[in-house]
Amino acid sequence: MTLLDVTNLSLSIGAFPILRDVSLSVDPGEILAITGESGSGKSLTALTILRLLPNCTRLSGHLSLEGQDLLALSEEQMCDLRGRKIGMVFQEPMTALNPVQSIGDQVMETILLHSSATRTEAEAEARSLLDRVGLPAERFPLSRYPHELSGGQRQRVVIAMAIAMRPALLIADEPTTALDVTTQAQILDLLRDLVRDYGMGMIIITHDLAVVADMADHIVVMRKGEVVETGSTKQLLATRRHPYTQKLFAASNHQADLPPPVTTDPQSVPLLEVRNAVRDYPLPRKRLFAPAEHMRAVDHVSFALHRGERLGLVGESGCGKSTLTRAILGLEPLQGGEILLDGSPLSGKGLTAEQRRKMQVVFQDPFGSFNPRHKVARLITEPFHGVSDAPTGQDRDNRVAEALIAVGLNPEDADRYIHQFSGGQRQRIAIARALITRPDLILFDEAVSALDVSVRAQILDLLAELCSAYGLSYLFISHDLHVVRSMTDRCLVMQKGQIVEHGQTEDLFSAPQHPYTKSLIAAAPVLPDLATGAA
Amino acid sequence: MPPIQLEIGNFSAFARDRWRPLWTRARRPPNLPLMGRYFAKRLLSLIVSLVVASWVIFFVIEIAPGDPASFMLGINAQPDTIAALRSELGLDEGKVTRYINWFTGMLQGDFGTSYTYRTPVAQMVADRLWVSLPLAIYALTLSTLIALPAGIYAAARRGKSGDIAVMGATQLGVAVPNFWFAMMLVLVFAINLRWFSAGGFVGWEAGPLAALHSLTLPAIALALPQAAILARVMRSALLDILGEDFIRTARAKGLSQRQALWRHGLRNALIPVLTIIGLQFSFLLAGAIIIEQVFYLPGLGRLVFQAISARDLIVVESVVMLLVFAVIMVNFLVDLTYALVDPRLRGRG
Amino acid sequence: MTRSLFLGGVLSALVLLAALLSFIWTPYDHTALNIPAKLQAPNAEHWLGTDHFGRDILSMIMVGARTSIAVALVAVGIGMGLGVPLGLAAAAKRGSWLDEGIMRANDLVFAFPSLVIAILITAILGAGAINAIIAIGIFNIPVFARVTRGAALSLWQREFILAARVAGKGAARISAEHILPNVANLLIVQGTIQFSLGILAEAGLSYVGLGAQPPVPSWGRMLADAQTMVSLAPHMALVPGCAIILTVLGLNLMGDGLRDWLDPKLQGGRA
Amino acid sequence: RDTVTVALQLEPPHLDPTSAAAGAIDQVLYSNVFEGLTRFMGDGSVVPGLAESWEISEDGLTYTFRLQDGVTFHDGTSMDADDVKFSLDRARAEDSTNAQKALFADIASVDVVDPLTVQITLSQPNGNLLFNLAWGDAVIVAPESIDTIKTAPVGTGAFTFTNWVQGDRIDLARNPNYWGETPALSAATFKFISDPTAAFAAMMAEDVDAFSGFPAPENLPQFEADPRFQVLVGSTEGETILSINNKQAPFDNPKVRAAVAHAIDRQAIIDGAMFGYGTPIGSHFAPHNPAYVDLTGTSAHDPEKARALLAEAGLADGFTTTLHLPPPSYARRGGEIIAAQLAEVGITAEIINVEWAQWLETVFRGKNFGLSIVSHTEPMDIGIYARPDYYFQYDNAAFQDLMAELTGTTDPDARTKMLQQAQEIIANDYVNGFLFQLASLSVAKADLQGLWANAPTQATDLTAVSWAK
Ligand SMILES: Nc1ncnc2c1ncn2[C@@H]1O[C@H](COP(=O)(O)OP(=O)(O)OP(=O)(O)O)[C@@H](O)[C@H]1O
Ligand SMILES: Nc1ncnc2c1ncn2[C@@H]1O[C@H](COP(=O)(O)OP(=O)(O)OP(=O)(O)O)[C@@H](O)[C@H]1O
Ligand SMILES: [Mg+2]
Ligand SMILES: [Mg+2]
Repeated sequence: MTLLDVTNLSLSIGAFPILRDVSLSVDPGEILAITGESGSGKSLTALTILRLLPNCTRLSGHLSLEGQDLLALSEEQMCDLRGRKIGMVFQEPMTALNPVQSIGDQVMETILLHSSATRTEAEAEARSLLDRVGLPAERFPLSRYPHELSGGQRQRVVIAMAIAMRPALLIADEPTTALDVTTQAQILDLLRDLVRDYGMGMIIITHDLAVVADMADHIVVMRKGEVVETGSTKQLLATRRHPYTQKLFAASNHQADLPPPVTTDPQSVPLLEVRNAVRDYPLPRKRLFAPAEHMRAVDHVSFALHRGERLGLVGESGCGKSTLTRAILGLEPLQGGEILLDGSPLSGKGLTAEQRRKMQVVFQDPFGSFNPRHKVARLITEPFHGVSDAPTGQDRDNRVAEALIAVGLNPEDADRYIHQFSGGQRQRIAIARALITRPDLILFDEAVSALDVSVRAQILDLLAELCSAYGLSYLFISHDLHVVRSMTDRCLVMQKGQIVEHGQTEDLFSAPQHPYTKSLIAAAPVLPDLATGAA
Repeated sequence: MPPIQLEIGNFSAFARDRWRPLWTRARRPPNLPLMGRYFAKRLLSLIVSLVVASWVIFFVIEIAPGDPASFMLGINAQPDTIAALRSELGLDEGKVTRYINWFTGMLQGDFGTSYTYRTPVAQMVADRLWVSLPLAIYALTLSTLIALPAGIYAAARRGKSGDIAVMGATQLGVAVPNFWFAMMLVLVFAINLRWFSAGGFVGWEAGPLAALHSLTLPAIALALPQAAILARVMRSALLDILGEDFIRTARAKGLSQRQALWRHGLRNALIPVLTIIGLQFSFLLAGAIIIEQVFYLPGLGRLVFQAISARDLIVVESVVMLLVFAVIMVNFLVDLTYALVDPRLRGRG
Repeated sequence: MTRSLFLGGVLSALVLLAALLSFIWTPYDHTALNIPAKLQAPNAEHWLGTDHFGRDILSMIMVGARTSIAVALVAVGIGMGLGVPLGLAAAAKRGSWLDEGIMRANDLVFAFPSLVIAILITAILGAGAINAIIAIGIFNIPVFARVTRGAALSLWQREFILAARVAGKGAARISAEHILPNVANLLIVQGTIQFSLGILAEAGLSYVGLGAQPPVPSWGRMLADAQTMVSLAPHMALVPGCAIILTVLGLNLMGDGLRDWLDPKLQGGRA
Repeated sequence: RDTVTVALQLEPPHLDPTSAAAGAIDQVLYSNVFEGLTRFMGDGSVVPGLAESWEISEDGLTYTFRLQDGVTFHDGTSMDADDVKFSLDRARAEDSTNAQKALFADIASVDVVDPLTVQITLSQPNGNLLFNLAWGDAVIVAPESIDTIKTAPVGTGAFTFTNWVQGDRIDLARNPNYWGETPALSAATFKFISDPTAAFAAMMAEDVDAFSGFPAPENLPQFEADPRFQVLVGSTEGETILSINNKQAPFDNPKVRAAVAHAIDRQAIIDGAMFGYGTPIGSHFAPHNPAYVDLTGTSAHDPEKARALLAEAGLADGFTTTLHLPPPSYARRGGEIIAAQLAEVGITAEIINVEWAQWLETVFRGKNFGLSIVSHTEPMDIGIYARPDYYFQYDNAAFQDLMAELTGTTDPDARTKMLQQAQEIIANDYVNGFLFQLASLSVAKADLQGLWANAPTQATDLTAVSWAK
């Protein structure tokens, strides 16, 4: 008997249809992956199963768990079911736990709620659950509070809560998106083991096709609230009947068509040179008169970037990538070392106008990097500030149009506001802003991390085109190994503020030397080679 | 997009989150300063604040035109009489000397002697506190007892008629000037119905019940507008919390909406509520001036008011200083209670 | 919640209209005493009755609206004029001594009992509308400084500020060009709220005789005049009381409505 | 019932009637706790107090007082001539803080003849001495109690002080050892209610039995109509005047002062500000005094004439001045009406509301004002017009001579004549705008009897108060 059966489920919120005729089923012990672009209705499908929906929703179709019709249950009956029969793990471990309750209490709550266990029994049970998810008693007593744990550890607590009653069905909505690659691998392993141990059915929601391929028995691909394709993993990966599925996989595996690197003379003056850069952040004093302590975010980093070169920088979240970017941009002072642009050092007082013209940046967040109150023309000409020979009048308009055309937008778009653009278009505008001064060097700090796979593919293509057209040099910062691999010629690996390895990108990925690089590459889920089935 | 009323607010939080860069999401570090240092710093700034406040108070109040001696002696007094009184009161000394005397005196618990009443200010203030403090506490209790349930009720029934009714009432409560409300209370309950006396304070020696009875109308007049504010804060704090991810987690565990609100929402919502309660307490202590006037209560507020018109500057200075001290202390205590509520502030090391 | 915006807008507009109308027309001269006609209940000639000097209450309410609006508006102006730059400066120099100084000074002002200080100020400077404005305005400064700083701090974290810094713009320029327009909504909302509080404060000060001085009518003073006559001529207390309540209610509803309408949290990403 | 709760508007700052001007002290203590050699009665007459009788020497310079026998202070010590000498010497001493030191100005010495006889020698004859000694500022105090007199007054009166809850009330209890007639009340409480609304409410709610000096005349008709209450309307010594700064232009021109006087409609002010309570006056003199002459005609309401006078003074277009108003409602309300009346003849009076402390500073001492409204409540105070440095700065040598002569005159008829002459001089000079005699307004329970209706001095004499059976 199937564990969960969803047939022709439709959902609308207010007047907006959100889900249309969604059908899927999960068997005990089976892992079902739901994937699709952002906004395709993956999360709402999960919440519908839990019946945790807004009030003014309209729901139709059939939804049953172990043969029991979920849509016919009252709210009290649903409460009884949630946590006991269905467990749920959410995406955001940092906020999924109540900050003012100890982790023990929060895990125990599920047990106390659904069984007649006494407090002591529940405590013992919570303890063994935490042990099971890899939070041993010595280091993680029940009295710990969430803020004392890292993201991965919190996610383990959430999982412990979800499996406390050995639910028949476990739903995990993007359980690892917010985590580092290495942590992600551990959490996914844990989930897989739990499903096997307890014989649970699991729905894992993720937009990461590599994860899907790695974990799932069955796959459901969603798009705009509809299921476009479904099937067993092996079969679906092989055939990929629906064009959308094909597109999705193609985009995930996208290989931008990067022009061959310009050969540069290693003896020439590098465009950008970083020598022994050190950046310390003061930590709050422990006691009033204790000596000030420091957090070393960038630790004696040195590298050089030559004209025409495309350099990558990878590393886990928090390893100091953005800090380094900010230091290069002259936004933060260094505590040691120096940074040279075209052979001339950056002064401690920020960059000169000329240096600024030569170096531009594209940030991660397509939604936060523009002032919502200004029009596009004003936004992208901002880098002209302080440049002595900045074009004016008609000239300026031409430059704006030129930049917009270069990134594949219309010159008329100069008159629109930023909220009128999609995320991908915004990132194009951000690139246009970086191009407008015709810089020698562009820094991309996680410039595609926040984008959907398909949009990301477009942007990567755009960068490749720009490289052929303008011979761009850039520093490409990302945590995504796949992207870095496809976009750079040379690559640096950063760990805890230090560069632990560097070399030609291809060499580095195929034969990593440093253990950290190795673990990074090993942890990153990869799509199986799909060349055979590709249309 | 037309506004959609949501039962569990997490959807809008959700939708909002989408626009937040994925990679910054995970990094919301507590980054809270460690406890000991936190309070050492708070304590230091508390002391600095008090000293600065004492300068401001003294020198601002001293520039007020008007002379306590001539006020006391009236229009037929002769100049030499006034001079005699001024020297008797110590008013002929320099401002700085008087400041130093006043400030060092205060450190030893001596607030000086009232010019007009000729009794120790500390004694007078203590007497008045026996009215003002219970009144403030009474009003605060009333307002908390009314506001918290009302706020919780409204938050739990967000968007429904109960919520709209409570919020409408609080809008009205915020808009009513409390002195006007006091006038109406007297008119109805004291003059027409004669359930309460129109004012005055029977004193604690008349028994706690009688004393509370005589403070009831003023406490209500003070409490209702405050309750309206507090209820609004309670509601919006709860709604904010109800939009948090961990409420969704709790719901997924099988807690009902109500259970999630009580077990997980309330304690988290307490911080803004505590802040407001702290502010209101200090406000009630000092801000009852007009109400004390309407109900002719012998409280601190009226003492300052009379002292200002009599130019009994030392009383004004000391009471204002005391009030500032109270506000700063209350804020400090509220900060301490935060730590009780929120383990993130407790720290380990 | 466009409903509350609408209701609040209508109420506020009504008051504003009455105040503006009073410049060109009032039913009677609001200063004209007519002692034989004193304490009349609302009737056909005097729609809202007359006061203890036989003045027409409707006319006084209309002109009084002017006083209330002017006092509260200028007080909010003072608060914004000083508070917003302070808040912007504090946010721009986050963590510096300037920030620390501004915030501590704010706390200090907050710690003073506002009503007592207002009474003191008017005792020092003399009673009158101008001094009431100063007294109310001073306490508006930290409110705006705080709101501005809070909002500005989170804006300073946004990447578009980083982009402006990359372009070499200084803190002052960024504050004016990028921060201010983005906190404007919040300031408008806070402004409406402070405005309504200003009206209440003016009424309170006038009630104890420290606000606008005769012959300038003021709602608070009308209430003060009415207080001993509540039982004789209840309309004298009810009319200005309701005027205050409705105005404050209107402004608060408008502020709430505006807040929802301009919800800063929904800005930036949403069409 | 033999206890009573009387409400008063103002609370005494402290309890020493001999070292502050606050009438509130006398309101509570005069005649109840403290007594002087002579005393005022409710009708304004001066009768023997602690002095049983006295003799005045031919030349009017020596007064010999015979004291009541067997009088003791509340602390049990006996009251004798030494205490009288002590009290009077303390009041007139160099470093005295007595607010009415002028009362004792003519006393050259006070001598103890025997324990029950005191002799006061004057430096010049003073027909007012017995009257002066009746003031609250001239009461006899116990030397031993001086240090604590401000909080624990010890007197000889029919009531002893028992308790003071500052900001709220003062309690008195019957003095069992009183030398005179034992009062009917066993205890009395004075409650202080400054707010007029609260006063009305407290009375209506029967929180208090009587309110002496009821602050809101508009509420009196309601009390009159209510069978539970009685309203006592009497006269006070308070001449309410629109004081004019006689040295400030344009008021240094008598025509302008006359114009102001004619612009004022007294009846409108009495009706509008006092709700009809108050007697119009035309000079600075109390209507109940036998020497009173009605001079209201001199400054009758006549806006036409006022405008004409202004034109004569070269101010046809009017002028602007200030009107400083102290807190009492007669001033604040009266001020609004006067400002409106002055506006009718073209004078713009800018109203400045001030507190008493500020009034004393700017108006009284600084003489920095144009117009002001004050009730001069000191009894028989027409003499202030003889003081050129007094705040309204009236300087008329003829008047000053007349006053000097009056002080030396003891013959009643001659005194009356001179007083009438004095009234006419200041009325014809339009020194100030003379408005009305302040009424003494009290409300009491209907069956409370023996309260003073008039207020010849500020006092709430409880010795004769009792409840009707
Ligand atoms: N409370 C809500 N009110 C209105 N629309 C909503 C609400 N919550 C979600 N939606 C809309 O429903 C659609 C599906 O949302 P859902 O969260 O299920 O997407 P998703 O596939 O999980 O995307 P992501 O990968 O970004 O999490 C989206 O277009 C979203 O904007
Ligand atoms: N202003 C600051 N004060 C103190 N510490 C900081 C500050 N900014 C960053 N850090 C710390 O410095 C380290 C490096 O941060 P950085 O932002 O450079 O990381 P990152 O590699 O860019 O990470 P991500 O991939 O998440 O963007 C982190 O541990 C971070 O907590
Ligand atoms: Mg989702
Ligand atoms: Mg980064």
